[in-house]
Amino acid sequence: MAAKLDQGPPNYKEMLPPIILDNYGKWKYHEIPRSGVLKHVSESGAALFSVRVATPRLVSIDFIRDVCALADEFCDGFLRWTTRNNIEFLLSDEAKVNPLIETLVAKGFAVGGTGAAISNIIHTQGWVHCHTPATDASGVVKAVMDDLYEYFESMKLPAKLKMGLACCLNMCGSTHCSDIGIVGVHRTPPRIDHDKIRKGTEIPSLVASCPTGAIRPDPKNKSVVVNEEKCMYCGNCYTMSPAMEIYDARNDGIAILIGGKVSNARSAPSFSRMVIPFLPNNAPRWPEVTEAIRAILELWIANADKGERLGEWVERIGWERFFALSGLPFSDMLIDDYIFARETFRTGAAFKY
Amino acid sequence: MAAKLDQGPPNYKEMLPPIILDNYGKWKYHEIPRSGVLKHVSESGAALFSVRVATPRLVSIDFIRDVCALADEFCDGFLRWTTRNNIEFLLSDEAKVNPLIETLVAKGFAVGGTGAAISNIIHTQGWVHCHTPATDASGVVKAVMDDLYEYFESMKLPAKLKMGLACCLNMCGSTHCSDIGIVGVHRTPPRIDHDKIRKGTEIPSLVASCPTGAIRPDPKNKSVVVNEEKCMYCGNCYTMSPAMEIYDARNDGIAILIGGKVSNARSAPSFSRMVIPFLPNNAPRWPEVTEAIRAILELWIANADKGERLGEWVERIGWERFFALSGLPFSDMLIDDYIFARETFRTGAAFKY
Amino acid sequence: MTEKKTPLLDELEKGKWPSFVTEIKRAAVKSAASAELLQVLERSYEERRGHWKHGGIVGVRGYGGGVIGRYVDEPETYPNIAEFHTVRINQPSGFFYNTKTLRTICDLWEKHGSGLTNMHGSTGDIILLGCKTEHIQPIFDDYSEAGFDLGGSGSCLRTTNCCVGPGRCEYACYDTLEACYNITNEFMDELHRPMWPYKSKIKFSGCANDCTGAIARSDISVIGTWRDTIRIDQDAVKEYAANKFPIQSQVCDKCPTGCLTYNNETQELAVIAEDCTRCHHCINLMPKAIQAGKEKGATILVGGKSTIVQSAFMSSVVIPFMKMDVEDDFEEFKDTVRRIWEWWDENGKTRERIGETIFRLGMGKFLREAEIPIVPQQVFRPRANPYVFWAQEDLDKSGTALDGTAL
Amino acid sequence: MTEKKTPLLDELEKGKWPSFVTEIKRAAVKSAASAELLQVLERSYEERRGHWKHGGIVGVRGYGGGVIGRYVDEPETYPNIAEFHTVRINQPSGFFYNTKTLRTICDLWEKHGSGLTNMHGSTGDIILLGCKTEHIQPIFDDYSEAGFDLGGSGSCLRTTNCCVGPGRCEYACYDTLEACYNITNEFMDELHRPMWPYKSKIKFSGCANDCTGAIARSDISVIGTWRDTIRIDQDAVKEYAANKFPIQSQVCDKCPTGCLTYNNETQELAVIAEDCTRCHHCINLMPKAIQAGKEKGATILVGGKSTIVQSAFMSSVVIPFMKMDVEDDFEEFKDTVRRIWEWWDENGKTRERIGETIFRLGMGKFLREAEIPIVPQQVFRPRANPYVFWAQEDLDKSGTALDGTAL
Ligand code: SRM
Ligand code: SRM
Ligand code: SRM
Ligand code: SRM
Ligand code: SF4
Ligand code: SF4
Ligand code: SF4
Ligand code: SF4
Ligand code: SF4
Ligand code: SF4
Ligand code: SF4
Ligand code: SF4
Repeated sequence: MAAKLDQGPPNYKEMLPPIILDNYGKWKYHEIPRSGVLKHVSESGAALFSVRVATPRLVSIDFIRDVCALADEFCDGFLRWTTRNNIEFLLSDEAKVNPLIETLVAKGFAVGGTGAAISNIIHTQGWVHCHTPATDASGVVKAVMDDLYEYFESMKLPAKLKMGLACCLNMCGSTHCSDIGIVGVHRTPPRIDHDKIRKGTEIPSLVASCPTGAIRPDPKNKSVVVNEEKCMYCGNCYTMSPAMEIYDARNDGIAILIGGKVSNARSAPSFSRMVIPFLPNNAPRWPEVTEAIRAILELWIANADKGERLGEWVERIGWERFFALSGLPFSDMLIDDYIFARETFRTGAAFKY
Repeated sequence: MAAKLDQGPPNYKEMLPPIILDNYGKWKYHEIPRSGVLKHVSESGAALFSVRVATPRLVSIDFIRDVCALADEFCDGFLRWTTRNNIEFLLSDEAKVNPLIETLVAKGFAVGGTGAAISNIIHTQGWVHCHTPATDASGVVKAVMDDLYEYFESMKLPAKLKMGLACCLNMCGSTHCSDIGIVGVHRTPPRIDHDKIRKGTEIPSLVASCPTGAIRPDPKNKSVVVNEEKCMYCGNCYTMSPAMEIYDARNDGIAILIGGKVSNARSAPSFSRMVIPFLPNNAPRWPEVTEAIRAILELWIANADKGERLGEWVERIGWERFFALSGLPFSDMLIDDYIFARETFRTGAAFKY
Repeated sequence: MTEKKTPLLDELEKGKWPSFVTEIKRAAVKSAASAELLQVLERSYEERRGHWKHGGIVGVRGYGGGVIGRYVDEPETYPNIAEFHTVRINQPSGFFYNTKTLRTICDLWEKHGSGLTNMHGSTGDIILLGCKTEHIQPIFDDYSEAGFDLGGSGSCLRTTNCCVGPGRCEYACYDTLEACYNITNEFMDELHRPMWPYKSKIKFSGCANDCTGAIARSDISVIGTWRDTIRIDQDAVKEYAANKFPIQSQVCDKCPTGCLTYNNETQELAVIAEDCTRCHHCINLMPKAIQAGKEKGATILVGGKSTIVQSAFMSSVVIPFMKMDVEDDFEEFKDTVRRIWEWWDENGKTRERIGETIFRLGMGKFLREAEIPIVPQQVFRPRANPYVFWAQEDLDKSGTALDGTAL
Repeated sequence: MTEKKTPLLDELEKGKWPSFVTEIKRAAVKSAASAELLQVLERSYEERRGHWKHGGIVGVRGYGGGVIGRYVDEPETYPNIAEFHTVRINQPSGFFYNTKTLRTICDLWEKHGSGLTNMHGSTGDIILLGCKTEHIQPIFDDYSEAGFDLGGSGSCLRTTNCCVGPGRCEYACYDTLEACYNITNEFMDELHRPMWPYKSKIKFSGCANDCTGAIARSDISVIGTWRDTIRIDQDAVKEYAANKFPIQSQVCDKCPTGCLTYNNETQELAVIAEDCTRCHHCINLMPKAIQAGKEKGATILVGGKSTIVQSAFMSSVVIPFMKMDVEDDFEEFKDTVRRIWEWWDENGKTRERIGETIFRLGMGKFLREAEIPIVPQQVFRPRANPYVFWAQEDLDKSGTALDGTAL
């Protein structure tokens, strides 16, 4: 049978459990009775319990079927995913909450991620499926979350900690406004395959793709040249053309950005800022990355006020102070030199040491 | 006799009164016993009194001679100018302070400008001497300061108020970081005199001078063309070449920017921001300008905390609130569209009405 | 296929966090493609590089997107993943599912592909990870029959996304689930047939907490808000006080405008209405005592995107307050978005996101031409430079001096 | 010359503020040029436009600048101001004068020019406003003999400027007057003979109050500061308290870092040294009780300028703390500034101020190449984009994969 065009996504209403249909838009308040559990109470007095469970995001159909079995058993067959790739089991019967959690724990599921915790890391394809990665995605996430597991299953942080990982500068993982962003970076210029260019690359688009104007057409050669002085290795040319291969195992790795947020609570949304320009791709467990992140996290835990997001804390004490406290080396690589750089320069004579 | 080259400015040491030579670098604290008078006390206990007097900056040699006569009489011949074009009579004898002030007042001098006051307005040449002005300088200053005179001779403002005036976008008057900046603006594109261009203009420099790239060479015509869509009437091309006449009496006028500061006290130095894009050049007394400034000033006085500079107040309440309170119309002209515009866009969902 | 060793990947089965390696292994039991994926991934771990090539154009009849073509770089060694495309299935609003639907998804995917998924992709889709070119159309046909449709890829409206909203959250200021569903259906053509300079994303968050990350991740960010004043239930405040909740230090001291004051004696909260920026902080901390005002709607922000080309942009306010009413079928929103896209479509360069187009041509020009009222809420602060493009039509264009002589 | 009417200008003799019109009239009594200036200015007031033409190159032997050429646009009507150039005379440090010197200035100006001056120009010079071309050299000769020199104009070091500093201010953290004098003398060639891409200005402020506006108005801004901790005189604090000075609300509550705390009981102030940014606020409010630390010097900031071409820039920190010692003849400063100018001279485009060159080529490159140590104090915050120009020399340039095969 031919597909129906433009029928759109399934109607969410069919996916809602009765308690939600009954109390839709009538939720009054919520509580977090324990880590991983949200209790939402309706004006009607009805209470919905959501039990949050981590997933590796990259899951097999058997995983989904396992989860369905649990949802059938405890949730009348209703569940949802969160915007951060966790599963939330939706229970209208409080009595089933603890049994569900016990079952989950017994089966090795990770319950948590609510309140002042680290939730799942938003991430991307990496070596599993993408053509431009400078690092893997799922592997780094696994290594980092194994290390920080205690902060997923408890709620003892100063505030929520939102992490993102992107395996290249396209930043599909939305690391640009995360409390901690992990970004795969290339560090050497693209290698031009002139034959490939001649075969199928639209040269004007390729030239236009370069943020710094490093690519010039080379009409004589029917190809392009790269001004290596101007290249900052973003890989955007490779996205435009397979003739601009940029991976380089000895030099690819990871940069760490911190202090972004998107909520409007208290302070305006803000970008993450680079604090570690490069860490090596030490697969399979990226020890340098997990250590660096833990160190930043522990500094924040030790110093922040209650309720203060990582970036809010750093902005309060000043970035120069953050570098002093963290002992992280500061270098010209961390000083912006792109088009909005000016606004990052310290146009004032007041600062800390 | 031929001039000595490179002898440099006269040595300031020859200009210092004995009390300063004796207490150089040993000042301990100061007081402002009354408006217009500073009392600086040295570690040695010696006290220096400075009496601050307004000048129109554009002064005749007879004015300077009058001032010299007073300095001889009351100050043993020593005085200075401030960085804001006021004169400071330097007295080591407290007993002479009041007599000096009485004499000054009798002769019509304006004493004041200290502490939480409006001091002189930093300003420029205007129609008196420059070739690019969009308004006069001294005349506008005179009109504004006449109107705000009470705030020069008293110290009743929430904080210091620093004003600057520039008669064109070159901004010689440093209006870009003033509490209130008054800037002459042209509003129509330059009129190209092709003959003049052919006669003596270096076309590449002229092309390069345009901030928005509105000027293109026109080799056929041995001249240039202006893309009027791109021109924002800055007059920089006229500075480069007299062939690009831009004055236009029916359309030239004044823009008001507010909220800048340069001191590092409390908050970082900041740029002034445009709040009134245009007011007419109603010479000789610019009533629209004086009224607009007074209205802003009075709003600040009525609403600011003690010690709060104009810009600090606006930043605290929010610019959207300032527009609501002031009733000033907000329009697209006030929204930045130049190269650092992005940082002015409200990237957040929290604001006032 | 003989069982190959994956010693590096095996390391990633250790530890408490759920393991994607385990998942690939589970899929590998049933799928030769997944088994090869495991091999090629182990090689990536050894060599520290990816092994995937650019996608050629693959897709389904009648659509211009929805599938990401992908090929392994050594098809001879890995014939089962020589083609290994992903299919983007448009998820239901709020990622709500019943197990029946989920099982259907699994069964169809078991039939056609690797058995591996991303729940969900970073934009929001159900990602079916890895299939052959020849399966794409059948996959679409089968999923379509089961009530699903493809998501976006290419220079089109991308799959929209929303927070859980009124489905489970007391903070929702408009019906994010319905808005997302309704509006997605309205723009089916824009979603399925790339026609613009570049991609465009919409994300719907029910309140200023922005649980979809809309402001950072979508060209059009719809963030719930209210126009009037927060409502305070003083009895509930007293309860918080009774429970020793630190109202002063945690709530009032952190209110960014200082407009919320707590009277320790009466145990009451007071707000200076016109100073509140609706940042949502106090509501977050005291959801039982403080709630949004009654006049609800959304702030519309435009321009968010990540790094490429002009570096990351956040969305910025274009319409401070818009009603988002199911009753009106979200007409105002749809009209506005059409004008916005139209302007971008006319003015944007290839691969230029709307935020970049606005930055290049000027926010003022954009607002004027898209017929959006200009208000101070659109900026943090006015321009610092005096480089104003004066509207020439407002000026005296007589070209004469004051005495009437020609200039 | 017959007395002409100036009804518009006369309006500007009313009011309490001193009148420049009165001053021009006073000069007009003795100078035909000033009388004509009055006429042409009255006309400008009628016509609302200026009447001055671009200056051709006018100057003195041996120098490339110091004079601004100016011509009236109707030389036939105004023959006495057909040429009406201004001469910039380098003022003494801190604008200090004795009356003898001032009278000399006046007498020479009476002899050669319009009798009108600006005390002072916005950069700092004594501006002799209006003279003929033929008088320029004699003016210079005479002023030179009297101990004066010309200031700067054109693409050179402009006349430097400083605040009153240790001459009268308790806040001065280094000797601004001597620094300005000494350093100006060091750079005579740079000041008098334009040789750079564009102008460059230095302003010296003795403390963070920046009473010369250096940060906004000079390419190189030297702002006094200290490296250690503010010093608090608790007895003096108690006196402020006794006088009911609102220490808590005016001083502590407005300390930007909250590092200054007041103990109402002991009436003592305490500071958390490492949190103080040396903003100077508390010292300003309680000069009798709080003073700077002992280890004094200056912060060097670079890049300030006004609007043209890339819009206004403020200076930004390049060296957080530098000793500014008379004993060392300000050697470190001079060396640094030489390196900075050299870099700009090599890299700057025509009419590009150093701030713009740094912005165009990158702060990192500038600091590296000018051999300035890189420290976090130079930025408010690190970069948000990941567009790093990695130093290629630090990398593995073998061009091989991990197994040694060529890439
Ligand atoms: C389930 C989910 C929405 C969904 O549709 O899936 C959700 C649900 C809730 N969010 Fe959220 N947020 C969810 C993603 C987000 C995101 C987006 C993201 O994670 O990428 C943000 C913005 C992140 C940022 O600012 O960088 C987000 C910022 C917040 C905040 C603001 C926190 C702050 O102070 O800055 C609150 C308020 C709070 O925590 O009190 C909030 C509050 C809540 C509440 C309490 C709302 C409610 O009353 O139901 C929910 C439980 C929070 C909890 O876990 O403690 N939610 N929340 C998302 C869960 C993701 C996960 O699995 O961890
Ligand atoms: C005389 C002068 C320096 C000179 O070398 O000529 C000077 C002298 C003093 N300044 Fe200043 N400032 C002078 C121009 C400035 C400028 C530059 C300007 O006006 O363009 C600024 C920066 C302006 C800005 O921030 O936009 C300036 C920002 C300050 C501040 C910081 C105010 C603030 O809170 O932001 C102080 C501290 C204070 O007032 O307590 C200060 C303090 C002082 C003190 C109290 C310093 C002292 O202990 O002697 C002096 C008397 C101030 C008064 O008049 O109340 N001075 N002061 C300048 C007088 C100009 C005039 O005639 O009005
Ligand atoms: C699958 C997914 C990552 C994931 O693992 O979840 C993804 C994968 C790719 N993204 Fe993305 N992007 C994905 C969400 C995002 C997001 C996040 C979001 O939508 O919230 C962003 C940042 C937000 C934004 O739109 O800016 C994002 C920003 C990019 C960019 C940079 C766009 C920019 O303007 O800066 C590119 C580059 C491009 O379009 O050429 C890109 C390109 C790509 C391509 C198509 C690579 C390419 O050029 O061919 C990747 C295909 C990978 C593969 O083979 O599967 N992807 N991409 C996400 C889509 C899944 C889904 O449909 O649900
Ligand atoms: C006389 C003076 C104004 C005044 O009335 O005080 C002045 C007058 C002129 N300035 Fe200025 N500038 C004067 C201080 C400034 C300042 C203030 C300062 O130095 O603190 C600035 C802003 C700071 C800066 O340097 O950016 C300033 C920024 C400009 C600019 C824009 C430079 C820029 O990079 O943005 C120009 C345009 C140019 O250089 O072509 C300019 C150009 C001019 C010219 C030479 C116009 C021209 O292009 O021919 C003016 C000559 C007027 C005349 O006929 O007398 N003038 N000019 C000031 C010099 C007096 C002195 O030597 O003491
Ligand atoms: S971040 Fe880069 S490498 Fe990773 S999935 Fe997106 S486009 Fe691919
Ligand atoms: S990697 Fe980026 S900067 Fe380098 S040439 Fe390619 S597009 Fe340009
Ligand atoms: S601001 Fe413009 S018009 Fe005024 S003196 Fe400076 S250059 Fe001339
Ligand atoms: S006035 Fe300014 S914007 Fe217009 S053409 Fe001249 S230089 Fe360019
Ligand atoms: S954005 Fe607001 S309404 Fe939506 S889930 Fe988050 S807190 Fe609830
Ligand atoms: S919403 Fe934000 S601004 Fe408004 S009262 Fe609450 S905390 Fe304050
Ligand atoms: S800058 Fe500082 S040292 Fe110089 S006069 Fe101003 S307050 Fe005094
Ligand atoms: S100098 Fe500024 S930061 Fe330091 S204690 Fe005083 S007010 Fe606070």
